[in-house]
Amino acid sequence: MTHATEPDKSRQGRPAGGPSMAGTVLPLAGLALLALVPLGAPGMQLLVNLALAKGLAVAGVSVLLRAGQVSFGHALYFAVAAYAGAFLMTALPGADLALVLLAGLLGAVVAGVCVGLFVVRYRGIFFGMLNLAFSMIFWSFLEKFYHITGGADGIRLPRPAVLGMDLDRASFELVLFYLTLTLVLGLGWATIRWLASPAGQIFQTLKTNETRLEYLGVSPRRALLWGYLVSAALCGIGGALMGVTQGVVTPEYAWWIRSGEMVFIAVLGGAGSVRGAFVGALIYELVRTYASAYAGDVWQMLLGGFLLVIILFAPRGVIGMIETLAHRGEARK
Amino acid sequence: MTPTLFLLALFDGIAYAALVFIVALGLTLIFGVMRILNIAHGSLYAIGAYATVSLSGWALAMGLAPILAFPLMLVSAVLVGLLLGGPIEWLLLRRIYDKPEVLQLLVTFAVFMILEDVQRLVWGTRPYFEATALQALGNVTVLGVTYTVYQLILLPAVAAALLLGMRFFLRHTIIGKLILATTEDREAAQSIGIDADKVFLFTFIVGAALAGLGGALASPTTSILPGMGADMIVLSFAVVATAGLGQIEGAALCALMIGLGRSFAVYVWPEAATLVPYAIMVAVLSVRPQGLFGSSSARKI
Amino acid sequence: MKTWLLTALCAAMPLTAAAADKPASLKVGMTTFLTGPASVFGVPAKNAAEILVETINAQGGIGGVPVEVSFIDEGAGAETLTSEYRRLAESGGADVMFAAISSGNCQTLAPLAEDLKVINFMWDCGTQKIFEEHSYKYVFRTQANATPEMLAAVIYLLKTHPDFKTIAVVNQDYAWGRDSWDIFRTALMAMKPDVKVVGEFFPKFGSPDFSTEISRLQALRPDVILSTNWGGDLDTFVQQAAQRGLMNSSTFVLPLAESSLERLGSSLPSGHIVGARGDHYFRHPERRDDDAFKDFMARYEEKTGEISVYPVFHTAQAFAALQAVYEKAIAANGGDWPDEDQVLAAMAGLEFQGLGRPVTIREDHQGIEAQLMATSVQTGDHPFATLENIMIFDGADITAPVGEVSVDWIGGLDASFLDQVGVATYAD
Amino acid sequence: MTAPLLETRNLVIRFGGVIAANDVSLTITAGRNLAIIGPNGAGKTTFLNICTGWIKPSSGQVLFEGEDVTPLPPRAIVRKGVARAFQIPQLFTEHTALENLLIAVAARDRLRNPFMDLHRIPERDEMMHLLEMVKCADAAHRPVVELPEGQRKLVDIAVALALRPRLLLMDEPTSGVASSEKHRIMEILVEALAERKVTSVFVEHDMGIVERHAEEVAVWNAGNVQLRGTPREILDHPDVIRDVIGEAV
Repeated sequence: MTHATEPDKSRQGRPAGGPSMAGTVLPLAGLALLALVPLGAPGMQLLVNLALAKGLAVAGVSVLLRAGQVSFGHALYFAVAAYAGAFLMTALPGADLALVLLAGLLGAVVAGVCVGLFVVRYRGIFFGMLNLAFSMIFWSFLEKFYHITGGADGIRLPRPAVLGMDLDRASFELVLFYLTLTLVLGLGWATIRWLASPAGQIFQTLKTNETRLEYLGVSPRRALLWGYLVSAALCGIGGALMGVTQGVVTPEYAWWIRSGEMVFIAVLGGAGSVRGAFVGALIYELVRTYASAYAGDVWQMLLGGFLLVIILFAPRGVIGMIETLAHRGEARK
Repeated sequence: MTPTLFLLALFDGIAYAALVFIVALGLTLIFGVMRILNIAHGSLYAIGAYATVSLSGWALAMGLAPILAFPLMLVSAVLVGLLLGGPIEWLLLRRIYDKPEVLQLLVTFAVFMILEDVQRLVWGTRPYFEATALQALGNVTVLGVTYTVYQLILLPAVAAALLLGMRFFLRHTIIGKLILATTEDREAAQSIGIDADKVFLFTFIVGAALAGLGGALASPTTSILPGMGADMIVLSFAVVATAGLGQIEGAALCALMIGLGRSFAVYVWPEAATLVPYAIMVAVLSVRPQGLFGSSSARKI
Repeated sequence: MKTWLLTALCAAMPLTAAAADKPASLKVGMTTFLTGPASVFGVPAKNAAEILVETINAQGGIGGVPVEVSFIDEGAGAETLTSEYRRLAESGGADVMFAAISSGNCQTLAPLAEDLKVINFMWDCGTQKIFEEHSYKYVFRTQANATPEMLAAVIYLLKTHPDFKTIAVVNQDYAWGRDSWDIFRTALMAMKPDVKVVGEFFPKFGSPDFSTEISRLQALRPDVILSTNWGGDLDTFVQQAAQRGLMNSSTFVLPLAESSLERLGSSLPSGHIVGARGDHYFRHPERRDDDAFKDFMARYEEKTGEISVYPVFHTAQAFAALQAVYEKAIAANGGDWPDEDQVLAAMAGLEFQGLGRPVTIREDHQGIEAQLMATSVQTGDHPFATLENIMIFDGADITAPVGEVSVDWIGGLDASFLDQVGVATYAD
Repeated sequence: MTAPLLETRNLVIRFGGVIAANDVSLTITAGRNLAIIGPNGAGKTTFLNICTGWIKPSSGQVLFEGEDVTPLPPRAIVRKGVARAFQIPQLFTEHTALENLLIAVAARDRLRNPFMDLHRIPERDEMMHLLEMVKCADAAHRPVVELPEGQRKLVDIAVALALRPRLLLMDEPTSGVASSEKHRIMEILVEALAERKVTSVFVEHDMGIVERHAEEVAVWNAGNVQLRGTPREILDHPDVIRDVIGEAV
């Protein structure tokens, strides 16, 4: 997998990173709009919450795309975190929401280290397929070891307490919504800053020239491992949030189609773009929910067609289109 | 693990491996030449099965002999190759060969999602079961266990024939050599005048037809229902990656390893049966990073 | 900052008002399998629901209010199911929910219904754990659970094949498959301790291919093979077993096979034990001469071209319960439309009759339903197997008493229990 | 007596039947720029690969400042003070020329702060100066993939220099640069190397460059160093004229 994404033109010639339209203003406006959803369109709250949780996981996959590596098994960390949360809740019924998310994150990072140490030795199709293999191994474990994992029906993730308070469903989901939004803002910003930082830039050189990186005194494998753990953590938090929002975790979380879906959404939103991950996830969930309501059970066909159009005509994804429009707007100003 | 159980696991493993190989063969061929892991291969497999069930159902309704189901399988395989394989390569993949590999992969994933819905729209969601071809061949009893001749003898025979046929085709026919050349080094092949576009189109059609044939041959042994493509294709990924890219013989050996591994697991530790193929893949790749038969291409500096 | 955020959010919570006046329509949200292998099971239930709603509305609806039913596909997976269920229950799209077919989905949706404070009839799922591990205010089961169904199967097996030695099981790998086997095995060991279990297989739900399991079973040669598979999985398993002659060497106990009789056609030979999860049979010996029964059977066959199967009977029971509870609540409310709490109150001790014998709801919200077991026979007057040597067991005798855990209660039984159960026997 | 900057002892490199290096012992002392000349395919680049640990010798040792570095991977040898510019420029094609240099600094200093923008590291101006020095200032903000071959070679050398090495190994530094520019660039390079006290070893085909800019010349032929001396001695040596220059003229 040599060059996986187009060079990110928005970084060109603007070293100081001033508040450009597409870079900062639009995303913040978008998040502010989403913050109004529970008041303006409560029906959409659950959908947006799920989309943003999935967006975090897609951001993780997008980070790997920045290094030219495509993982077809990142649903592994999504599922590990969700199940870690579920096991914690069965072990400590009154556990707090923060603890559940932490357990999920910890589970994902530990799994990330164990699998990461192995897969960072591979590149391209082998990297993609080995990740797939590990996620399928975990899926089989979840699906078949009924007495441990609850098998195909999964495990319930009862509502955790929030700061010691046992909230009823409605207020809990409101708190969860705004927590997800805060995490999206915080982690999104942190990921973008990390990608622009020296360590993040070194990670991205894996896409173009590992030999030169080796000759700069850096181990490409260790550089990939750092990026791999960042992506596993993001997927973990996404998975834990999804598990808590859904209230049930199933082996479906680790199925390979979900990993493929994440890569699908990453490219739809804009391969390698953190902002694109959330935009892609929102579009994906909206089409999935409302297409099936109006256009019968063909939401998969619609999304497949939409992605084909994106790949053939706008390879920098939806965020790429927004940025071109924004730049054109700025140029005219 | 008494000797009889050992033999039973062996027979089941071979029957299953034959099917996995036939599907993985098409995938390996396409990947070898075009460096694309065709995720839509799973849908082509499923549509091959659906097409066979419809064709043989229609033929039986017309009162034709059940033995006719076999040629119909070839017909549906060819149909899948031409009607689906051709347009996918010609209309879609041809326009993205210069694009990054992740986008090529995702085009096939998008096609997979589209075709999954096409199956649902055309054939509905209810399961089909059409086993006349299988019943036509009758049973054989080995060590007290009755097997269908279809699964125990026909499938492995077809798989072996395809392996030898493909080897002969690739090594001893002109088109075969062109495909091998393009697999080896596309730029070099083009520089000596090989029309890569034609080779790609031909390879994709053959690959798609093999997927269709896999589905057609599988249709009597299983009930045909939505999602069967996704289950089978993820196994073929394991076979292709374990074997090494574009390695026909490798795919055969790995399909056998994975088939036997899975069926022995059912006898020894049933819970781990679905786990075994991927554990084998990880084990093989940890020892040989480019796959069993893959060759590592050192980077020129 | 955290505490400020919390108080502000709670204040913004909208208050729900109880609607007491007569609504435009009584909306029912029903989950069933419209896709995947189980669709052969879920689609008949959908067709039955549509016929029943037509019939009810033709008689002026329930208490003068027409009934509307909307469906959610359980085949879309647990995630989509929960989001759709929640969307329907929250957006006022449903006053009463019928969920679900799969035991796994019931375990997921029951707590959700309690959370959403929406009345939920578990119209088909069988796992007994739901009411034994938790108590619910809004969730009821309008049919029996795995305990009477498996006990009836064991009793019928012991009455018809008293001296078999070995048994193997091939159940689907999810809640139903696992729970039903636990109960069956416990009952069998309690009443016939000398039986030996020679093989336990749990292929995945929706598995298209059982060839490896069948090879193993042929090597093991058990006298009896139990399978609580249903829908597409049962069809595939029986057809593949028949192809390889397994049906000739072992007696099959298929407690849910009544729903597959027509689809199995000639694949199901005579002499195998068939159950129907309740007293459901399109030629029900006690009800086949009843006019309402005959009318429904005719209309169902006319609409679908198929005979009625037990999911259809369970759907009829759910709608009968719906009609009975609202009419009871309206009567108790002086003719006015009842609010949710009044309907809940009316559920206590409710008695209603679908297409089988009457069903009563116990105080632990579990339905008491008679169980029909029989033996398959290829008589030739139908292109598929029909039933003979039919036994209908009284539901109350074979359901675990309120508050007892089924597996413990069954563990305490012994061979003498066989004669303590009320049973009606019919030739065919 | 301090150990030589780089020393190879009895190096043997065998690929299947081909002997790329046959018992090569070569020492490079600090401060004297050495040019390696020899016919094409004689194994000069392979020699650089061995010295930097990219491939392992069949037998023999490579020592850097007296320390045996034979088993080490390139990254460990680089950390000891060696840098390399390549025959085929090895750059991060999707980053700009300036970013390539900034990344080199980040790697050298192990910059870990996850929230500091790469463009804001203190050495930014120094790197701009380095680009100006190799006449690539205009390309500072253009992705390397868009630069012509010659400029890419120079940026490649600048990246190596950014590591502040003590020994710089270059593989045909001015190939691809317009011949009118070659000498001027070499002068700038040699001056910059001297100013930074960096010893350089460069494989070279252009005898004009060797003559004017190399302080010492080694002749690599048939897998071994046959001759070594000042440019004048080597370029007039009959064997060299026959085997090396004869080919070159």
